[in-house]
Formats: sequence, C-alpha cells, structure tokens
Amino acid sequence: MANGFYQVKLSHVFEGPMDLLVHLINKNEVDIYDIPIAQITDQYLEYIDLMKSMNIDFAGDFIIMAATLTHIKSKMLIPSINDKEDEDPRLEIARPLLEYLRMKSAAELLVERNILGQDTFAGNINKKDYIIKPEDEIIDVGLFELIDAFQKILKNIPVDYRLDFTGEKISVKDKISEIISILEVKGSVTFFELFSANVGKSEIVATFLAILEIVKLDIVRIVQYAQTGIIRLFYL
Amino acid sequence: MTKDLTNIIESLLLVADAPLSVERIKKIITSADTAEIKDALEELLRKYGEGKGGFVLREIAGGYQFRTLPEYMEWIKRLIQPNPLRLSRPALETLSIIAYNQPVIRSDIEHIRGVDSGGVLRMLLERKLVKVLGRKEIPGRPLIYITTKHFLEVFDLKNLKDLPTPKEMEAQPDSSSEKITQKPLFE
Amino acid sequence: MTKDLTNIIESLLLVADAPLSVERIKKIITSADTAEIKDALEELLRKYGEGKGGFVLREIAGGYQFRTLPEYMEWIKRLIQPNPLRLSRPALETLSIIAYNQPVIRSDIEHIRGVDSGGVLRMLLERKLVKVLGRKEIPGRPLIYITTKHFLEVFDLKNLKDLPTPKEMEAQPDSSSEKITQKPLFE
Repeated sequence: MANGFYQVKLSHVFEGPMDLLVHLINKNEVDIYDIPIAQITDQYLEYIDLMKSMNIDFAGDFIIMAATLTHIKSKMLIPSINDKEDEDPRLEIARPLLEYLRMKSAAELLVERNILGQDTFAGNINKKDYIIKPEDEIIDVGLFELIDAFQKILKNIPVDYRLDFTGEKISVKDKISEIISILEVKGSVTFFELFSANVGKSEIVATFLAILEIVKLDIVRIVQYAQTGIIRLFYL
Repeated sequence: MTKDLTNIIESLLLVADAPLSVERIKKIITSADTAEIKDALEELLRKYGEGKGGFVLREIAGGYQFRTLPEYMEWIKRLIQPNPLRLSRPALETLSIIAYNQPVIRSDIEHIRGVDSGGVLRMLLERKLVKVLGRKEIPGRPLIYITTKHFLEVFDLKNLKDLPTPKEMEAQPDSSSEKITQKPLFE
Repeated sequence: MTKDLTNIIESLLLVADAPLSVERIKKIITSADTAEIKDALEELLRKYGEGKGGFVLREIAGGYQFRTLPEYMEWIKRLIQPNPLRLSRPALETLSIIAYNQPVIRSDIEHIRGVDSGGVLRMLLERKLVKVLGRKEIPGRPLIYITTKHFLEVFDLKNLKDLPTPKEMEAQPDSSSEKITQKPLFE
C-alpha cells in the first residue's frame, strides 16, 4: 500500500498502549503478577512494527510504553546484588496495569446500572402549568458554561482583539477586586496592610500593579502622612 | 397481566409531558385492548383519587394526567422559582466577557458582543454577579465593571485565579479521537 | 398536619426536576422540622416501594425522586424519544477514573489511561458528568476534577459511597513475585 494512501486510526483497535498491553496479556494467558517480560516486550514491539508498516497512525504514548518495557526487560537480565530487598522491576508495569484493569471493571459496573434516560425515567411534569412568567431559553449555568460561552466569543473575534491570558494578569485582576472589597468595607486601608498578608514575590508585584491600576482608573486616592510616613489608600 | 398493564400505564403517566389518551396508550401497548386499558385507568383513578395523596389523576383534554392539588400551589411555586444559577444566553456571554477581561467598560463588552448590552448588564448588577468599580477617566467617564464575591460563590471558585482559561478547556485535536470511537455503548 | 406534610412533599416530588433533598424540602416548607420531613419521606418510601406500582420513590444523589421501573423501559421509549447518554468506552473509563479517584488532575487520569484525555474530559464537562473543583497548588496549578450531582442522578447512585466496588485482581497463591498491595496509586 502506497504511503499516505491508506491510513487506519489505531483507536479502532487499541485506545492506547495500556489497551495493547492488556490485549497481549490476555492473549498469552499470563499472570499479571508474573509477566514474562521478554516475551510480552517482543510481541509489543512486533505490534508497533506492524502498525508502522500498515501506516497506522499511532500516538507517541505507544513508543513511551515500548521504552518502559525494554527498560524493565534489561533490568531483569542484570542479576540484583541484594535481591531480597530489591523490588521486582516488573512492578513498574504491573501496578499501573492493575489500576487500569480495576478502572475498566469499574466502567463495566457503571454501564450495568439503571441509567437515567435509558433504563429508568424520572417524572416529566410540564412546568408551564405552574409558571406564570414564561422563560425564554434559560440555561442552568455552571463554570463550564461560562468558559464555553467565552470560548465561543473568542472564536468570533479577530485575532488582533484577542487577549492574552497569563496567570499574572488574572492575579492582578484578583488583587484589584480584593483591594476594592477591603475598601468597600473599611473606606481606607494602609499600604502596609495590603502587603502584610503577601507571601510570594509575584503576589507583591501583583498587589503593586493592582494599586497602580486602580489609581490610574481614579478609583482611589493615595495619601502619605508627612509625620508618620504611613501611606493610605482612600476609596473615592 | 392486568396488574402489569396498570403498572405500565402508571409509569407512562409519570413520564408523559401531556395528558395521555386511551388511543395513545393503545398504540404504545399494542397487546392490550381498549376495554383493558379503560379498566386499568379506572383502577388508577381510584388509586390516585381526591384525598388519597399529594397529587391526583385527572381526566384532562381527552386524556389522563397527574396533577398536584391546588392547595399545594404555594409550595410548588417556591420549588420551581428560578434560581441564581439560571441565566439567559446573552447574560452568560456578557458575564464571561466581564469575568475574563475585568475591569471592563460597557463599550468594551459591546465591542466584543456586537450588540447593545445595557439591559443584560443591569440584570447582572441586580443579581449581584457584577458590580461597578468606578469610572474610567476618559471622555464620557464610563463605568467600570468587575465581577463580585457572589460571582465566585455561585461558580464555586476560591478566587479569580481559579477561573479556568479557555485554553485549558480546549480539546486537543489529536487527542484520543473521541469522535471516532463514539460508538453507542448503551444500546 | 403530618398527613398534610406528607401530601405536600408528595406533590413536590411529582413536580421537581431533580432529586429533592431533605434540606431543600425544609427550605420550601419552613414550618416543618427535619425529623418530621424524614418521617414523611419514610412513609412515602413505603407507599412507593418496589412492587407497589409502575414507579418507585428512590434515594438518589442525596435526595428523593420518582423513577420508573427498568422493566417498563420498552414502553416508555415508545412514548418519548429518550435522549440516551451515549458514552464511548474511553469516556466511560475516564469517568470511572474520576469517580473512583476524585479529586483528580488531568495528568493522574492520563497516567492511568496511558493516553491524552483532553477531548474526553471536555466531553464529560459538557455533559455535566464532571466539573472543575479548583486548582491544585502545585507547579502549573492544574485544574482539579470531580464528578457532579448529575453523575449520581444518571447512574442511580445515592452518593459516592454507593459506587459499586470494582473487581480487584487477585494475587495468585503460587505466584513467585511478592504480593502487590493495592494502594491507591495517585494521591
């Protein structure tokens, strides 16, 4: 088959390297606690070669697993000096495999439950009979809906207008709202108080940038007392 | 069999969003005849008769439907009144713009959304999801908006830094090919 | 009065679109105390017990809800066009990992599955089966994921403790290797 003409997505066969490994262990009917590592590694590598030759598109995760297996195989060949205390190198792969199998079995148990909208149904009383004011397309909103809404907006605006989201920027915003909250309650606050709770350097910078921003926006006035040297922020 | 028929009709009545007629039931339960269905409905009318519980089975618009008693209307209204987490799409859009770009002025919001946002803004202010921070010292001295502490509470966030960035929510195009393996599992 | 309380709760249960918790009921019927509400619910659980009719009252996601019996699903599907939750195997695996190991971060999930899980995660978020809890205070501040109340509703679970116990792989007695203690891997 000519290159690039025939491509199969591997996901049809194996979802990931773990899936392939489970398949090999089942096929060879071996004990997961006593994996014949040389045999399984060879078969695993054969599969990868086969996938390559068939031009199957597969993720780098498969290569990482191959490296792990090869590494374990080589470790098994070197006799351990104090083999009483050393852990079986195969545990490196047996542990994640066990967890993966445990989760696969959990997934099967979930499917067997009486699933809402599939096996069992809840009442469906027409709320219009009870609500006087009609609601036009009201969504139950969560964090995901909020981000999703913003993502859709971003897609519709030209790149030039797009904003850069850096952690720091958000942290400055956070500081602004924090300072304003304090000012709303107390009316004024000293510089010292604003910085006293800060732990990290980046937070101090964020606080300082936040103060500059709100001063620029003319939301606060900064006053320094001549006698004490105390700097105080006043809410305008 | 008749007991079973009654039970099936009872479950259909719970799930239906409009009164169920005998003809409709007959089309669903093809093995039952009209007389049997009518008998089952009679039995259910007795079971869910006036004074037997919190709701009754009523004959409405040529069909049958469960209805709550009028005397409990007051409590039911309290149950179904809109909660703070229910927003219209324009309100959600506006809120997301403020959350990610704050502090912002109205014209920024309207520039991004492309429509007048005064009404939506007022609603968000009323619900205490956003607040006025002050005025920006540019011509016209427009109001500056930011999100409130209540906003963080409603969305279960500790602070604005916890707000996930849109990038974090993006699905990798080369990811585990969800779409391809989208076989129906529950069938 | 108690009879009336039971009736009011019964009518609320009919109208509610999600399982009703004792706390929620208490907020609606302010005159009743928790013990009275619990008694009334006990009475209703008996009234709508298994084998009493076409639907039952079930304890789900920390609340109570009327649910039809699974054996009648065939007929109900003829009445309404259900919108079944179709989850692919990768999605279901990811959901299990979150359910059993929560709170988890994306790299925990990917470590267990061995593949990128961004696309699947987004899909689970969209379907409201999982949600973002916040950020973990480690380098990179990754998002923390947990399952939602809706997850419990869909899978007919009272609470997270109600999750079925997955099969553990048993160690072979004749196995030469040391016994692997099944500790939670990612904590």
